[in-house]
Amino acid sequence: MSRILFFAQARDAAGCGEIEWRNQGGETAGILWDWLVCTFPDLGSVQAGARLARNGHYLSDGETFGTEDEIAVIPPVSGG
Amino acid sequence: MSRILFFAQARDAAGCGEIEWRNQGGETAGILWDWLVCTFPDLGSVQAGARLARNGHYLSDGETFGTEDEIAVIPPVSGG
Amino acid sequence: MEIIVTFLTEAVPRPVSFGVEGNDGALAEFYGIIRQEEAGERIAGLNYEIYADMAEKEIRRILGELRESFPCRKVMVIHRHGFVPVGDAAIYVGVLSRHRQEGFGLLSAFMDRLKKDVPIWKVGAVSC
Amino acid sequence: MEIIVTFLTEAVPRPVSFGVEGNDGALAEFYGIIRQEEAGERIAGLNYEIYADMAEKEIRRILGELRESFPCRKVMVIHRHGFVPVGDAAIYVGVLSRHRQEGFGLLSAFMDRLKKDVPIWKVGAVSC
Repeated sequence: MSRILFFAQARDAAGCGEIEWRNQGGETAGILWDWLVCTFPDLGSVQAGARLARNGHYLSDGETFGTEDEIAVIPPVSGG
Repeated sequence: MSRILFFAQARDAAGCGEIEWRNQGGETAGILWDWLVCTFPDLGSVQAGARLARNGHYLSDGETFGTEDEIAVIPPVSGG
Repeated sequence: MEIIVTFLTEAVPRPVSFGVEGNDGALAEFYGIIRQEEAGERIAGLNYEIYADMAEKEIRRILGELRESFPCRKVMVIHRHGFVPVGDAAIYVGVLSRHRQEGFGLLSAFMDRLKKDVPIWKVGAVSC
Repeated sequence: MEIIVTFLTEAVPRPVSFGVEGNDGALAEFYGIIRQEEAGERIAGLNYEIYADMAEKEIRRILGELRESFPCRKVMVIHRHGFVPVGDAAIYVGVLSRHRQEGFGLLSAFMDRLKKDVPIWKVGAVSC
């Protein structure tokens, strides 16, 4: 089981800051996004500008998820 | 009568920080340097790297001195 | 390169204590301050949100890359979160280096990278 | 652009008081610090000499030119003279601006110009 964290606009769209994801492992970013938008339709508008992170690092191209990951949905950042 | 100020290596070479120059007005930088090096031979070694200032501004090409100027001999600066 | 990263909800210190050592010749510092207008509206301040674990990792990763071009001895990054009132700093970055050029270079490049990659967000202005 | 120039013989203040106003979004600061070695020798400090009247004019002239490229609201320049011990700042420059880019730009360009044109001199290291 992985955790998915939502920040900023993603938190607003999901309506919560964190959920559990009972995944099998090996899922791609595309599969996660399909599941997220299906579960929280408002995340559809966030997807285009957002990045995914896995265990505190941005997801690389082709990287897949494990079963105990901390995953985060990262809308465009605006710190400083 | 003008005043001539010496700073840093120029002060060491002249052996003092300030002298009077009983000039007529209209002198060029070349004429002043000739007089300075004649009066303080050790300034000869400072001349190549030094600039002259007149009343708080670097002397422009062709600018000449008046009779009541504050003139300064400015060796290469090293502030900061 | 020593790196210290701090996230806090109270005011960013001024001055930041910065242990100067014998070969440090330059301290370059930056405070990013909340302006009184956001998108043309007068505001009282901004709220910031930080994904702290990842933000610290990203900051260290970015600084690790930049040190190749800009070798510095010590960097301190402080970012405030929660409500930050107008006139207060949301971020502080301080850099100690041997010469000023690498300090200025690191500071400027780091701020550009922070604003692209570090998971910190303005999550809405607070009206006056 | 407001410009404040100060020459002093005591320690450069830290922090420098800097009245932040509503449109100021960036405070960029630089302290130039005396390192423990000069020309390979351990030193206790450096002596600085300033031609104060002209130095202030030059600083204002240089900043007046740079403001065309880097419009900032306020600049403070403090230079110490006489004996400055290792670890202390010989110079401070602080810049308040709307955005960080013009502040960093002014600060960096000003230091380059100062070291070429402003009549201030290191007049000898003081040995340990």
